[in-house]
Amino acid sequence: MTAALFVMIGLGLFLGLVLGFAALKFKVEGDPLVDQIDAILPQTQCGQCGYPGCKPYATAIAAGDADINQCPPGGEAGVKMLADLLGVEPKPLNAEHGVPKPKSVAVIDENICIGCTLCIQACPVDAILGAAKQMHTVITAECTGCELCVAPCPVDCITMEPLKEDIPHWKWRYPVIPIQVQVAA
Amino acid sequence: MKFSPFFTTNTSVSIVMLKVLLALVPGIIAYVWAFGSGIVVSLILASATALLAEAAVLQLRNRPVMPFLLDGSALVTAWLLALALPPIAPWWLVVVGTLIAIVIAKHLYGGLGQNPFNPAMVAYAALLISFPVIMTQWPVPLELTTIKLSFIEQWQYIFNHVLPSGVGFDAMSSATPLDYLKTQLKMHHTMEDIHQAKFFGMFAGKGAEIVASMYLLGGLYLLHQRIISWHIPVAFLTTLAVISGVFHWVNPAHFSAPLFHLLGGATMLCAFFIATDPVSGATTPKGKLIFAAGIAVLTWLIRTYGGYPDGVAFAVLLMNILVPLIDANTQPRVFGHSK
Amino acid sequence: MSFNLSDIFKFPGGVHPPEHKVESTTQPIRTLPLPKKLVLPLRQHIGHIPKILVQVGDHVLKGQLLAEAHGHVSAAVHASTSGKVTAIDEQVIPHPSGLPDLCITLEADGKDEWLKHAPLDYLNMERSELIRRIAESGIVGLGGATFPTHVKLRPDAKHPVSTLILNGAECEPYITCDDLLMRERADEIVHGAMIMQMLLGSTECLIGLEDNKPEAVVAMNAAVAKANFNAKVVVVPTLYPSGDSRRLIALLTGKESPAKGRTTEIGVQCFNVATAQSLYRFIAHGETIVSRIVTLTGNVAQPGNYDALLGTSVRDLLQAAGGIRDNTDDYVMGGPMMGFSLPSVDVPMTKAMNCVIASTPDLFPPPPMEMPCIRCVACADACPVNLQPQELYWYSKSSNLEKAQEYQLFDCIECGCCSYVCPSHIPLVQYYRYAKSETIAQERAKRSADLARIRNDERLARIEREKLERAKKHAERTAKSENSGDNNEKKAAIEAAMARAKEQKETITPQNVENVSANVAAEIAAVDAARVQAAEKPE
Amino acid sequence: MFQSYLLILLGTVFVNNIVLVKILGLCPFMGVSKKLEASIAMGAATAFVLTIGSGTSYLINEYLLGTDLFYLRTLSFIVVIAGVVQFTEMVIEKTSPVLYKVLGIYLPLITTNCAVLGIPLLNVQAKHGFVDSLLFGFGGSVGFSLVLILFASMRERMEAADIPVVFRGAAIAMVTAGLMSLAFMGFAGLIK
Repeated sequence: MTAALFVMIGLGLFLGLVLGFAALKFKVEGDPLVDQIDAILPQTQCGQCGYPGCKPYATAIAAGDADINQCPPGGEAGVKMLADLLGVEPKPLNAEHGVPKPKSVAVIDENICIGCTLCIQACPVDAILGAAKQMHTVITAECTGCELCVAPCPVDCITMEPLKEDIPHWKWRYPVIPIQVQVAA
Repeated sequence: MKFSPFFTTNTSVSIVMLKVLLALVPGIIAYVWAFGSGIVVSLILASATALLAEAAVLQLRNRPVMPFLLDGSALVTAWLLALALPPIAPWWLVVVGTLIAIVIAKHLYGGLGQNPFNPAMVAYAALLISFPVIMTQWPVPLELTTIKLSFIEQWQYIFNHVLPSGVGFDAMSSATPLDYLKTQLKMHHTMEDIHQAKFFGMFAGKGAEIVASMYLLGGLYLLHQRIISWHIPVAFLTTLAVISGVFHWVNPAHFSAPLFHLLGGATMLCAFFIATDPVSGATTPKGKLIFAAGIAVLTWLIRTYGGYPDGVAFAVLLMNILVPLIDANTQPRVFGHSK
Repeated sequence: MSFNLSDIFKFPGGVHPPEHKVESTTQPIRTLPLPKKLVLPLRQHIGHIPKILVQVGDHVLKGQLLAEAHGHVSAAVHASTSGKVTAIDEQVIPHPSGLPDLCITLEADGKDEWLKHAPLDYLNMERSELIRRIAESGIVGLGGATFPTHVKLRPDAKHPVSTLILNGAECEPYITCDDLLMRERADEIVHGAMIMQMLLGSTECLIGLEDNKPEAVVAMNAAVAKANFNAKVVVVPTLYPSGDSRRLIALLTGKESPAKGRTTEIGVQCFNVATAQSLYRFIAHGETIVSRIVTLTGNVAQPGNYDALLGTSVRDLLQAAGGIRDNTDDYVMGGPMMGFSLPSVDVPMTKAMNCVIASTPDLFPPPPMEMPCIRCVACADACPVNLQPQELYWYSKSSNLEKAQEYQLFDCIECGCCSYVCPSHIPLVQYYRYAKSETIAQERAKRSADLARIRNDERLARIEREKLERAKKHAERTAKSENSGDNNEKKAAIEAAMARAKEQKETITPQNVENVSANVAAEIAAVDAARVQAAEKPE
Repeated sequence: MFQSYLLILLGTVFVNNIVLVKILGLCPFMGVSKKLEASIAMGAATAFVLTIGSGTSYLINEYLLGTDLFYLRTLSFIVVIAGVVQFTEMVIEKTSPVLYKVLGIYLPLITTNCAVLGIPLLNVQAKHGFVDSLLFGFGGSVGFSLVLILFASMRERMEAADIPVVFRGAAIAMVTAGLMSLAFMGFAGLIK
């Protein structure tokens, strides 16, 4: 009986020592995973996920605090990429955080704008040009379509306009397949 | 909206499959000549089961039934399985086998074009390990027996297990040469003695070697029609011949001759009809060579050392497992790329 | 000159579709009557959209520059007849998308009066000047690729061109415009080639033709001999797609152009025969590109080749070809292997339009039902790029774009050989087109996401910095107000604050400029242009 | 001598494959076979744990427990295996965070992989010596890794197949594992 006790205690001590040493030797600092998650997120910085931006959301996912299906701008494709990276099953987008919309950009009606700069302060990517009492303009190429500027505008002069498809941006569609009778999942 | 190219060749999956069926016909005729009409019963049974099962599954899955029934792939699977099974097997063996092939091996994976394993070989292997005794009883070649069952009598036997009076089952069945060889070798008989057995023909089993030659003929037709490429048959037959040749040369008393391997068992059927199944086989030129050579090596190993008389089915299935890796690692050099 | 079969190399794959070339080769090239209205799309080439130089209401002469090349890769657009500019707006152009794009509409005055033009004294011209002039000519690759020709003629010190190849293979079924051009205007083509040879400094010139054009071979050989030009007419076996430039280069030289590079990296530059002819017309006569030869065939009364002004509507073209016959349900631009259905019969003819086929359900029947792929690899055997189309299909179909790229999706030239031979009638090329444009869209989205990330990071850093500065300032102010007293000190403090403010302004302003410079400049220009346009539009 | 080692190795890799014939270690086999890279990593990690585990288990069984304390066998084997797994986990987290995340719960679960405990116990049962034990452990893990990688390559391919909805995911994976097992039956009798 005592022999058994000694054996188990000895084993425990030995393994404890080895693991303790390993814990020091292979200590992990920081979390490189956050950057990899952040690289997948669409960077709209819209906050629909419930976090103040894409990076904070990435951090939350890496920490296991947030689910992967809270990003409507990333769409199902984004969820799938996150699922692939993290080795989990993809799941449908959580409707609580909104639904995916066609990519839009903010447009300021320059006749109405009073130059209050509220939208400039709201824009997460500094895509609105202008100064106090001066008319503001959205830099279309840099607008992420986050809609954060729409609410603060006191005169409701900002509208979200879906990007029009033109020839350089036109995409070939998925071929229509007559036999693809998809059974509802 | 139509897309380019605006016209295509007049080929179709149905035509491809039809040609494969056509190529099997000489082998079937030789089979009937050598072993009697039992095989015809099996073929009818397997075809009917396959078509019914295919239709039922397509209906269940809400897929268009007719185009897929007419594509002929189910018939090819059914025929290959029927030709691999003993022609005096009871009816339910054929039915169960066909159901395994069509439902489990083919349609669970999404049907035509998606099955990773060769359906006929899945069914054959499953039957072999489930019913080893029935699966190894083969009819005696007609040349060697006075008992010649009529088509009706064959039918009677297969469905009701009833033989005409005065005919014993033992009189009309025997082991296959491959099976016999293996058991006799275990009993330390010499190769020469073993080959004295009456059902050995010139090279392999009496009758069976004629059937195999007819399969070869059908295979040449498929090659000519460009339904199959030369890679798999050539690599398979050459590798099998070389391995068996080398070992036979080293120790002829213990290892069978290459021609015995080539014309015995399911070798020819495999070379031109089973291993060349495009869906479950390798697709790149180099991959096809590796795939076929692998089947040959495994077939020889199992035939010589394994627990089963013929290794073709298992060899094909084992190589099927390797196909995704083979294909991924044998990609040909793309034009304009250096490798 | 003779050719030697041993000189012909091979490329992998290829198919033999029925040729249907006889229909349109019985008649010589006919010239079309002047249409009333011409619509000239600005985007008739690969590259940047050219800059418009005219306004609505302007009267222009034939050959006058309407829009000039803008940017590194771009091509000019000229008036194809004399008349009045009646509109500059978006109209449907011959493009598979069917989307409208910016066009200049001309109303012909019927005089067809040329702008004064003169031959170029190209032998005594600075080479860079000559290239600049060619850039003004509007010449693009007329085989269908429409890559601006002057860009390909620019000297490249890194990759000197030793071999010039003229592409007269014309492998697509139905199309015969190059064939007829070579039969009738071989001299002009050869002279064009001589100019190209001079510009490129190449030492060898090969002219490749498929063996189904014996008349053209004879004409080209005669022209080469007449011009005493050191070129070799090489006849290649008829095998689609031997007219693809990289395939033709492989056939003629045995060299494979690098997949991710230009053909000049192996010392070869390749032009279509019609491009050479246009270059000759420009250099020797000063004529900018205002017309091209187009094959009108299929279900038309008089199939043949027509010399037509750019901007003529397809409807007018077909009218000239005797009109369409009954049952016509579709109009295909280009050949049946790589062409596309025109979105409307009213689209204008462009520089890319080498052929229009009026099709009927009998001619191009609707494809049979798509069956699953059985991996028979008939496609892989037919692929001229040695791809594995069955794998590309498998991954394109399931939108696994990463895997599709691993199998070199972007090396696909969309020649249609795989779809042509597929026993399952799968529109393979269509899957690849989908996968390609989806990949490009995703990469674009990725780039803009990266930009947004950088801008967001900078914004957060700026906010943080400003907060710190405010806090510092606040602290300083409280400290000052505690021990204030001296007037001078106060003055100094104010001065210091002003200096700080100034400094701050300086540090901030340049940063903003740095952030936005290139993009904003372009953006502002675009906005301005849009404003100008908006002002011009009635609404 | 050498021949017998070779036979042990071939036998454990093919003929008595730990997953497909002995049906041990199915949990990671099903769990970490969706991606080829993950399965390769899992195979390597399991191979490491199994080989070290077999060796140390042999030592503990032979020199520490002897015949008196045989009742501690399972307990002490588990403790040793858990220790080795923990060590492996730390190493992987340090060297490849993505892999660490991808392997997820299956990494610590190597501890409860029945193959990992099964092989040391089979070693004891077969009265293998030290070298034989190591080889048996290594062979078993190679067999495990081999079928895991093959299985993953098949599943990656099947990802795009038009599998009936009710059979997608684990169901068709089970069917496939069964068919692979069927194929491996072909090796039966090759090595007695």
